[in-house]
Amino acid sequence: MKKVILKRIVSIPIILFVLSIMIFSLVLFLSPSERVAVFVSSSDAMQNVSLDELIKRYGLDQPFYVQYKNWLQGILTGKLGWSNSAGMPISEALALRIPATIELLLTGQLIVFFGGIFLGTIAAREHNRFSDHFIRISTTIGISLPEFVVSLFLLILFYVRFDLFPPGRLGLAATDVVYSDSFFNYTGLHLFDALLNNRFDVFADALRHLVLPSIAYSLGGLAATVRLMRSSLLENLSKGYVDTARIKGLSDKAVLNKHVRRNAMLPLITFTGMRVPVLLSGSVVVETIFDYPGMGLFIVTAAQGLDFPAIIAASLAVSIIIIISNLAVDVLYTILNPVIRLG
Amino acid sequence: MPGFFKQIVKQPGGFIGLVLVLFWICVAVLAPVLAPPQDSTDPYMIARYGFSTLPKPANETSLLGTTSGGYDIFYGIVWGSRTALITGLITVFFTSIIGVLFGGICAYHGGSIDDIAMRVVDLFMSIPFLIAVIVMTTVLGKGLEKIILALIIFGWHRYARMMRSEVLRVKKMEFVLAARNMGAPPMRIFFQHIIPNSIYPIIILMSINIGRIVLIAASLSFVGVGAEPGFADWGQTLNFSRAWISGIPGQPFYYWYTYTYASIAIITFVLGWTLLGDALRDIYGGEIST
Amino acid sequence: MNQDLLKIEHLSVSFKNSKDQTHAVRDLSLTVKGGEVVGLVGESGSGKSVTARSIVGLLSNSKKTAVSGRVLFKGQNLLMNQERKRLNSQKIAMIFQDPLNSLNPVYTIGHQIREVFMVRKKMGKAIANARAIDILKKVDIQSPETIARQYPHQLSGGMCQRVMIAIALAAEPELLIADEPTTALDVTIQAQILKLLYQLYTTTKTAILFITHDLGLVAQFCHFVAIMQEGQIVEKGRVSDIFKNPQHPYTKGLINSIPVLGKKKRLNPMPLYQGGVHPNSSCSFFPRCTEIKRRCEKETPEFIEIEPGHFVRCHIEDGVSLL
Amino acid sequence: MKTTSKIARFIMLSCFLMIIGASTDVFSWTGEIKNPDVFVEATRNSIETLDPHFMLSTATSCIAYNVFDSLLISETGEEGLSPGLSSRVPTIENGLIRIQKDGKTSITFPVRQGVKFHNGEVLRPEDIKYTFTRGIIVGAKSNLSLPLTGEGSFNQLIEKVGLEKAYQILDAAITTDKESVSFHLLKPFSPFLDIIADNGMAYGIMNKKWSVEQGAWPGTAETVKDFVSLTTDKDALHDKMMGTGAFKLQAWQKGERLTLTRFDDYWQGKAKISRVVRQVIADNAVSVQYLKRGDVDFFALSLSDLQQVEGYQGIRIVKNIPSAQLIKLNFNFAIQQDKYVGNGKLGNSGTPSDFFGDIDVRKGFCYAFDYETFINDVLLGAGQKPYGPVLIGFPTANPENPQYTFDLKKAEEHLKKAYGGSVWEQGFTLTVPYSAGSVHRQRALEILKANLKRINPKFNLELTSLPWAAYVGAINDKTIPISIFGILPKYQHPYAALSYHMSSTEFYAEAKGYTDLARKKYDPLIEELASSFDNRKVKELSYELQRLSYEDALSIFHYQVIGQVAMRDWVKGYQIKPFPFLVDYFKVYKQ
Repeated sequence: MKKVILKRIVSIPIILFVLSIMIFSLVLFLSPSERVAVFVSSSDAMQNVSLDELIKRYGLDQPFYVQYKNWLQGILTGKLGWSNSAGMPISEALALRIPATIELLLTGQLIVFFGGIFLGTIAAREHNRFSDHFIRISTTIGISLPEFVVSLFLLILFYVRFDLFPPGRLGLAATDVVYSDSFFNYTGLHLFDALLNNRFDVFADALRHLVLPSIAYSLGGLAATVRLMRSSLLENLSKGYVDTARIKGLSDKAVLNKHVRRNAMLPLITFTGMRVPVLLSGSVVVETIFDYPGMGLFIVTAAQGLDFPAIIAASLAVSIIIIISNLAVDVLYTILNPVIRLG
Repeated sequence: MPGFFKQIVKQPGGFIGLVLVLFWICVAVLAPVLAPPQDSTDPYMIARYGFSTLPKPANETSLLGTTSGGYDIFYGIVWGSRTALITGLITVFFTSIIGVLFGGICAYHGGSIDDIAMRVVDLFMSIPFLIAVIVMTTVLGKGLEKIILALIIFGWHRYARMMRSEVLRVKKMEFVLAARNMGAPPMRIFFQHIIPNSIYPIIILMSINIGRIVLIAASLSFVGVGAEPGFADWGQTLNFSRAWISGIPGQPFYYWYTYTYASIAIITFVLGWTLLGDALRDIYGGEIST
Repeated sequence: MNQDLLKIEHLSVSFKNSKDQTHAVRDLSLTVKGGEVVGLVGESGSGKSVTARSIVGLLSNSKKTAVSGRVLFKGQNLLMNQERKRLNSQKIAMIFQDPLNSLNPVYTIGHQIREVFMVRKKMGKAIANARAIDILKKVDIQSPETIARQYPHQLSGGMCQRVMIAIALAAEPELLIADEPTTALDVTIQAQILKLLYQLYTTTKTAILFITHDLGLVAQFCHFVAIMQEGQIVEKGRVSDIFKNPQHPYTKGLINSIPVLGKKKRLNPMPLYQGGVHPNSSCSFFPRCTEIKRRCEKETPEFIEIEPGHFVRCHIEDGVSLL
Repeated sequence: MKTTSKIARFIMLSCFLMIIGASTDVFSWTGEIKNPDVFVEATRNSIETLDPHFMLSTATSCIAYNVFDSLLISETGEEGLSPGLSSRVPTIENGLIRIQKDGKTSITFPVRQGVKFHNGEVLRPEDIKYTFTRGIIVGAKSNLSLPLTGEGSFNQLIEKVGLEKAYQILDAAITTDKESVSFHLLKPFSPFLDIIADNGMAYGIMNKKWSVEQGAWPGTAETVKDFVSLTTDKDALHDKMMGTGAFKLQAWQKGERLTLTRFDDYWQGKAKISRVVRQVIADNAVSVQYLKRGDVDFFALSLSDLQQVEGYQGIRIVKNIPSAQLIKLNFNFAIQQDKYVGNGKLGNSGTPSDFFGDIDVRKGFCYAFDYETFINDVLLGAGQKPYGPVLIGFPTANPENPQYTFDLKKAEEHLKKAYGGSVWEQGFTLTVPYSAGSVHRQRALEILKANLKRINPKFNLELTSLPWAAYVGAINDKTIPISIFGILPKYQHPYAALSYHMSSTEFYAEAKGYTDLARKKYDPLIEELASSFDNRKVKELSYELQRLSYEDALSIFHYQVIGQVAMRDWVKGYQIKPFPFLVDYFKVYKQ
């Protein structure tokens, strides 16, 4: 098992290197004056700047390999370069944005994972009866809803009408606390930082802001996890160890919770891991509607502005998140599944 | 084959799925009849009635009303079904072929080739799809064929991954070993024995993906890199209604027609293909996670 | 001590599916006395496993399975209500045919044995652990501490079956149902397991209902035997009586098809099983019977006691066979 | 069946709750003001930089408006300028403006005493000299380098005379003494006062000592070379601000929000609001929801959002705000490359690259544009048809200036004459791109296309959309046949609009390929306009230039932006400014 993990870790830099070349090669399609447009974010800005002068200043007309060499030197020495679409050093932008996306990713995945287990168990127990079909059909409809219509409706309903779950990442007061010096950002994930700084008001506020985006985020995955859990449960219920457990005198519920669920959950772990790339790319719509400053929004503004250093750095960061999460999921799977761990 | 359809219809979800899919196929086929195009050179451009920024409810000229910018909703929905089907079918066709061949052959061959193949799949898997499409369409410019190209380039790895796990399973089965020591050439074994036995989950993935591609196209339009403005695409029509979803003060559902029809179209289309895929999966019985 | 521990009266189990109904067990009656080893023999598909499972309530309680008759365990009818029955079935333990499949892959052996003590005897974890270790010693597993920490997939078939026996013993049952415990094991391990079972039987005096298709094992191990065919008991009695003068044609056919060391005679295997029952006579062996009598076509044979404790369901006394 | 009914009941209940909730305003909230002493403004565009000399877009320079002060103050609606950090407004009469015989002009500003910076230091003339010199050295292009140094930008000056000489010229152009600072221009330049009176947006005065401490240009000759054409990532003042304005910078979470706090001993008195938060929200629809809920106090609306908030309880709308932004369709006289002109010949597969060189083609297009439909249908009335290059509401704008109106017959008449009649027979096919997502650009071209088709079926205009970066790139590469860009004059003087639109050295002439026409016909008039301090003469010249712009049909002037803003009804003291989204936090308060 260790050998496989080692091989995967070794392959990460190669993948990232190839990825950066792939994206950087897109520069070839663009004339320097198209690339300079990043500095001109609005129509009136055209008036106060001469683009040719800027092209020379930022060296956009140099040959491709020179630009790539400069960029690569920057990356290797830790300087990710400057993002003009975000107006700050990329490393600073990533440090702000990655924790936000990870936080949303975690809550979204938790809903998908535990929601899937809960509904999947009900669907399996009420096998082929009304609530089994009801759960399956409703979650399938969940996937088919266009994401941004659903998000907007959630926002209008739960924020404008009932003021229960506001968009954004933190309320005004909480943001002041977080950015004040007394608050130490350990991880950048507000939920954990708030607990570590034992500021429960900030924790509650962050949680309140996370509810809507994570629901919208998890809609897509719920149907698949419910289905997977249901079929996995049914398959395990027909296995021999269930009879042994019942003979031992365990009640039906105990058999299900203690014995069967642990086995049935295993395929769910790999599946939730596989959803990370899908979720990361889906975050753009959710982040825009819920004004959540995550990676999705950052990369889209960079992409639309053809801010190449930012696009590459961000895509590499997202790819690293994906690779690490896949690795973590595989490791988690082997830990939880003794057959593979000691196979 | 009729037995095959009988099985699908027997499934509760399968029946609904089949009905929805057939409905949209008919609408797509009958598009020129249902909504005759204004200028026949480019039927995919939605019929325009005026340029007003305000959406107008149903009136005698446009059956379901017009979106902001004067695009006729009915025309957009009808021709949008054709766009959805074409994009879905082409994309799924190419992604499955590339995926099956690449994943299958490398897995069948095994050894270092399989490793390299997996690293390539890892590479493509680690690129978040929507962001990759945005960068591509921003650079290469807009248009449906560019979106399809991007969908193919960044979509085949899912099939490759699934095909690889299926081939690894089937490869070990006795009948393949038997065929091999009877002296059958590897390629013949691959196409005669391996593919027919591992193609089933791929078909399920294909049917679910046809539905899902419409959703991806919709979020592309939301981000502003979807098809040409005015092109008959459900995501596009939906995107026009973005500012009008919350209606006007006092009457939150004042512009309901701008988003209801397009949403229903998308939901039923995606639901149809997904339910069909699920029915196939229940028939097949295997536990496949898409 | 040996009053009736388990009395099965007219048990019949049938499964309905969309097209027709299959009768797995038809009007079966059997008694097991305390401290006695009763064998239940029959070809595969004769309904012996269904009988065992219905005793301990493992049949799926969906509407499609119809169970009638009574199963009295020390006077209590186990068929009344699944839940209640399982509680008092703590006196009954069961081991299965496929040991690897009947242990939970994600828990250690120790955990799965401890569970019996903790559930039934509400013991603390430490005490339960100690009891589990010495139970493992009882089923003569050499290094119980290491085995307790291991997982089922790390053990051999035989070892797993020993663990299953340990789990059964942990419940200190009065009746142990062994559903073909050795079939999936190879011969050498089979002998060890049987020796272990016999040894445990002699020390704890638990009654054993031994379900198998191997007459050799029955002869070597059981006191009393019942032979099942097509969901019905066709002959039951003491092992010695049955083997000395088998009455029912099916029993004779079975005994003749056992290969005996040293005997050169060719075996005459029984005709193939075609399935289905003769329309008017419900004797299930009719299609394959070599001693068909005139009455066989008209009446359903009833149990006749030909010698004390030896019953047979056949019209044997009519002498001349038609064929 | 226990669980199924439980689930079913729960779902029915929640759906029912949602529907009643959504359809009625039962839960909508009224009552107390949310965060009373903080003014929260929502905006779409995030701030590029806090260094005024790098601020390009007006949305960003609104921050500088409230943090810096300029020498002079210009109030919208009032004629003339009033003293700011300079205690008196220089005029020829009060002797502060002296013009020698050889044309050299010097303008002296007496410095207001006792004005404090945010860090408590007192304003000194050296700060003013440092601000303007640094502005020209690092700035990519500055309106002041031409009058002070004779070249369009400091780099051009360096190319001409070398670094030392260039710095000497610049250093000599601005001199200081104990209580005043003087600017020495090569020749009279009347717009100078208007340019620097921009209320701190681009020419706000910075603190020299503080800036040097932060690592900006130390103000010495030797160090100039490291700061010429500085890039934003090396700019020390990128995320710091030190001015004399009513508010000082508290924190800037880049891409998310910027917070300002009140500067208590501001020389014009203490502001009413204690804190300002400028929140970046990517999607307008979301900002509108924030506004409805009261978590945002102010938001500059786009057209489609207006419908959602007009009449909403607790929200006040201010409409028809004239904004200093004119949008026009610009003809490219010499289209480069063949990306959009097909085979370069008339007929149904191309257009000649100098198609718009022909005056009749331009006039035909001007008459073919339906101005009323665009303003009423597309802009829903939120726009005015301009008289010409000088914007409505700006001095010397000529209401009687001849204008093109929508007249298909006149358009047909001109297009028949174009290219000696061959345009009419063979027709043309021209592809015109617009920037993706820009509704007004797309609709304007669609209207032009539809009307040209009605005049002659052989006239086909193909439309395509380009991402913003590619659109700007195409303009810079001069490949775009018709671009839609505007004029945003930063100061009142007509020189701003007229030079930008018609001077041969400025953006449009070069980008649209009419530099020689401009050099021959317009430059002399623009020169004369710039150098005359006599308002009557300026007005006369401005009228003449506006007529010429009509006569040569350089562009289609299709609308001048009218903005609209929405704010909670507890927001008081909002004043109309040249741009709707420009808010003077000094005067705003919540009650």
